[in-house]
Amino acid sequence: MIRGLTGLSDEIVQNIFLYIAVISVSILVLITFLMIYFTFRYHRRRNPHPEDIHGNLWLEILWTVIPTLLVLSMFYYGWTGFHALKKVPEGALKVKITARTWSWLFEYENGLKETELTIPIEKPIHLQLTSQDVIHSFYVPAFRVKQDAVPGMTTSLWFRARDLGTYDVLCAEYCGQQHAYMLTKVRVLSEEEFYRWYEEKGKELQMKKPVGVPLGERLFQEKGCMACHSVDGTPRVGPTLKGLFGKTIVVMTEGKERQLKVDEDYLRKSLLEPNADVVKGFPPIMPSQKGVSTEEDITELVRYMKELK
Amino acid sequence: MPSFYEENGRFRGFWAWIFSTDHKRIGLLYLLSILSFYAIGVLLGFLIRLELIAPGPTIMRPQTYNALFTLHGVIMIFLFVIPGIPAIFGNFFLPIQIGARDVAFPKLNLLSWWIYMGGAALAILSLFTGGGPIDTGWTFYVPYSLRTPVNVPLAVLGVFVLGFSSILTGINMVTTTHQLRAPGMTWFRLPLFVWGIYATAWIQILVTPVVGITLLLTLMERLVGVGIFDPAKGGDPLLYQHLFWIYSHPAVYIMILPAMGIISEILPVFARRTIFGYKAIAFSSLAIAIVGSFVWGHHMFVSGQSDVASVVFSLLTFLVAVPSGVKVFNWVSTLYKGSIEVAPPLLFALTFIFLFAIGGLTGLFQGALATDVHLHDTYWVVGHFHYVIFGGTGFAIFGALHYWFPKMFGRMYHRKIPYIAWGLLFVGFNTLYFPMLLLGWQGMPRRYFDYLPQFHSLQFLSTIGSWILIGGLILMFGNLVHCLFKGEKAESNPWGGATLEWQIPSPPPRENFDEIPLVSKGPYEYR
Amino acid sequence: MINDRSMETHRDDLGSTLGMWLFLLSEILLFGGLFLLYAIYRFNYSQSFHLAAESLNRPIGALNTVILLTSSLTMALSLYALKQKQSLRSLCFLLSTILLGLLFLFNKYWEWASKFEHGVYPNATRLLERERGEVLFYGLYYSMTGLHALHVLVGIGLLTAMVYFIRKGKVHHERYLPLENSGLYWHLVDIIWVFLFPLFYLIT
Amino acid sequence: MNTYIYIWVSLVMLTGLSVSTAGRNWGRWGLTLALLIAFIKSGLILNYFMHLKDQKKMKWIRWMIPGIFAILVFFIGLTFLDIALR
Repeated sequence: MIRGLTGLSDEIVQNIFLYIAVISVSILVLITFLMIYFTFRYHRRRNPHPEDIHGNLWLEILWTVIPTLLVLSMFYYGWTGFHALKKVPEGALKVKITARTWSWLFEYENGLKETELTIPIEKPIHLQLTSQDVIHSFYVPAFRVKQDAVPGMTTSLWFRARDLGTYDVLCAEYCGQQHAYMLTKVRVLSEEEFYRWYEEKGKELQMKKPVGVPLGERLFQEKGCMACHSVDGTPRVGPTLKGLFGKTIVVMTEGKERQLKVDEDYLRKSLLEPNADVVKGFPPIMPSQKGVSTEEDITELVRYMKELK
Repeated sequence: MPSFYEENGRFRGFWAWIFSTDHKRIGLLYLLSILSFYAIGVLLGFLIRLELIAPGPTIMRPQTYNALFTLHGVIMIFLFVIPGIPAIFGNFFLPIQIGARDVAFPKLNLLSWWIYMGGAALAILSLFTGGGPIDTGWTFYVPYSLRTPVNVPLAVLGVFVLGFSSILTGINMVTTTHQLRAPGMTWFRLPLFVWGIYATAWIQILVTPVVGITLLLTLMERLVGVGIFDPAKGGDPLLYQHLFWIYSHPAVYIMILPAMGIISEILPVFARRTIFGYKAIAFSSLAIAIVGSFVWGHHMFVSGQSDVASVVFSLLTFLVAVPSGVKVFNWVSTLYKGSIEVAPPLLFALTFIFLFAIGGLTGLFQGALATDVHLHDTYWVVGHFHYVIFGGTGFAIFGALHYWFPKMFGRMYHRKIPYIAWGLLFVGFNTLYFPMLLLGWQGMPRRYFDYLPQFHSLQFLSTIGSWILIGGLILMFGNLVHCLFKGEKAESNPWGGATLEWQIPSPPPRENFDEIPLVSKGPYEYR
Repeated sequence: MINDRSMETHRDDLGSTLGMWLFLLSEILLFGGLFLLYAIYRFNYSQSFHLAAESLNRPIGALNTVILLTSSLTMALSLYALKQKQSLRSLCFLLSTILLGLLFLFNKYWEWASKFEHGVYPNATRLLERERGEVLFYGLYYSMTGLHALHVLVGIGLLTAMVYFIRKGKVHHERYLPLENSGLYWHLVDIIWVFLFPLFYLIT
Repeated sequence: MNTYIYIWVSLVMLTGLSVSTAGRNWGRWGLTLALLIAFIKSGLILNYFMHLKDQKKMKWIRWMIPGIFAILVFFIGLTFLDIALR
């Protein structure tokens, strides 16, 4: 019998994997052994006169029925495991995930927004995913869970962490140029540590004035701008924002080149209609902030960009 | 009797080939064009592997990499494996094996090749026009394919046109099998290769239009924005995936069923005994074709489709594994008490069974719901389908080339070299693809330009494998091409085959048969 | 069945008929994909579909149905006449089929144009402001009737070629298969409309 | 020849029936009836105009249309498993 079909997601997956692996490897070894053995035993040198055997009904039935039973058992275990992976326990900590090209945003119940996922150990975490633009997939190999984030739809998954530590989060559904870099972390803290962190952050949020980090910079992180735009002068997928304000740049407008001086209006327009005037040499792939960011956020972001000297 | 190479008909030289309605010439046209695209596909695969030899950018930029793996997929799937066996060997040998002088619609057959080339031309043209090479992956998933600035419309149109060619070939093969069998060639005297092509042809006819309309809608979405798949306009992107996989999963059977047919041809000839369980193999082809059309949802277990749908699709998926298993067991039993000569074709056929078994068995892990949650969209999947499609269909094509080479060209290749080439291919193949299974289990997602440092050693090993594999390919094809011109003259029946193609001269005459044969025994009766 | 190499002297009529039917099957599934989408979106947005369907011009739809049905009749009569060695009569019926097909397309054009005037066309701002279900309804409406109209156009092309072949004497009472196969295509296009009509015009 | 005309008359009458029964608020029965009429109409066209009824030498061709319909029902049905229960 299989153990652990109700335990942790990684144990469930691992156990079913092992079950299928044992059967599969046995079948593979059997087939390969017979194939090689027959080839030697009945080689033309040893067996010059073949024997015609047209078939054997009992054998056919046997090797239809046995594999059918085997695969049905695999189906059954896969199903029960899946059921456990899907059934969210009571009292789980809820976190909303918004995926966008190419970063993750985690939103806690108290309104806290983070770009890394911080969770308490042993507590079930219920994640609700959606996407702002194209399909992404939230994948934590360590917990062996994965779920697509689809625009216009909410999907969900849950898991529970057994050990403290930091684990990789990867995007598993191809989403464009920087797909391989759409990475973040899951930080697993002890329960007290987590709640201390959670409440501190919650207080900061209420004061509307985060300690240390200015609002514009926080928004810049939160909105995922840094996935494509650097603030230190290195060009990424998009142009760097360092010293951008006041500079004269060449943009493509409806397929034609033109020059313009970067002012507040241009920055604002680039956020709302990013593909209207694209800086020459960069692809027109920036997602629009229309309907995604509030008016205050945009004002704040523009103010932040103006100050990037 | 002059061979089909010598009789030209209305045109001369080059024109006598591209305007020929002779099924054998069309088969060779396909051979040349499909293998050329294969060479490009291999080159792209080589570059992808080279980029992944070390973490971080190695020889290209992310956008280039994304275009490369997309083109690798599009070329290998739509230009190589889907048309591969039906269009090359089906065209060349199906009519001969059933005792016919040509296919049912020779002109339509030629048209299919032209359409195939047209589709390929559009796909190639799409690289240099519009926003440049397509970067969506061969699956063209919406909404990414609606947002990306590259030239999706033309590439998608190219694939649509290729689908048209596939449908026409399918119609031709079904009609030929029904109408043109020689007297005495009953359904259960058909060689199993014909059964494989026949089952495939039905899939081609019935599901290709579904992907056709899906691609057309994607095209309309790009050009006029009808909004059927676009979530921004209320469309459901998952419906695209449903429609896409309604075709593209059965397409896997379009790739593998004819390959299974080839294996069923090769094994009895070199074991010098009849095939074990003829009817079981024939009917399992049909079972795979039918049940295989209703399992598409197993590509969507983590996509957000309903859990009930996932469970049903998982069950159906496991059921379709059984007929494939039945085939493998029958093949292995065919070796029992035979008189086996390990000639190159048989070596490739046995390798097919081994690699296909790994491919099939790794598929079970993906069919099981819980494990698929982890394995979906990782290197496990990449390893799995390369085992099935390259280890399966690819090695079947190599086997078929070595088996039918003397018949197609009237010359024999160098008999020792294929063994060395096989050694390189086998070692290279497993060094290339087995690490992918391990990488997948460790959580390496597919379609990644770059990877985390813990995946480095296996990625490195995999790249080394690609070099060995390519060495084997060069040696094998080098031998074949060299002997195409310099090989000794082949006898008409070098392997002692009992099917009809071996009863006529090599290469076959223009009309295949002087007189339509009267068939009085099964395809694998050597006494 | 022995296939004689010289296709001119011996034709495999049964084979061509089979081939044509196989082609029709794949045509059905081409539309099948669209019917699938229709079924699902109608299930999800049945209310909006009702509302949107009311704004379609039902009399024109019904008229077009009758036109296509009549063209199917003349098509069948044309083949019948050809088999009876009355090629002139066959030609007349064939030409009326073509004319009816053109009339159908004209009505379709008129219908589309008046919708376009009201700002109801794919990607129109005024359409996108409406409910999602209505956007999808019109998306499907334009895709399905558009693809159907394309088929009518191809059918008209085929039939025009047949007119030419009958006049040249290449298609006649003994060699009627090309006309029969074109007819099969034409009837199939008719059948598809028989389903499109209630699904778009009558679901109010 | 007369058969063709009779078939045509019934097709037009069925169209009339379909139009006149539409919009009577029969809920889902309205759609069922409309589809039923459409099936009858297509059956008439298939059997008489397209001579499926007279297909003597290859009787199995007749089964192709119901067959394709069954496949389509499977495709739609399995997709509904996802959509309706999501």
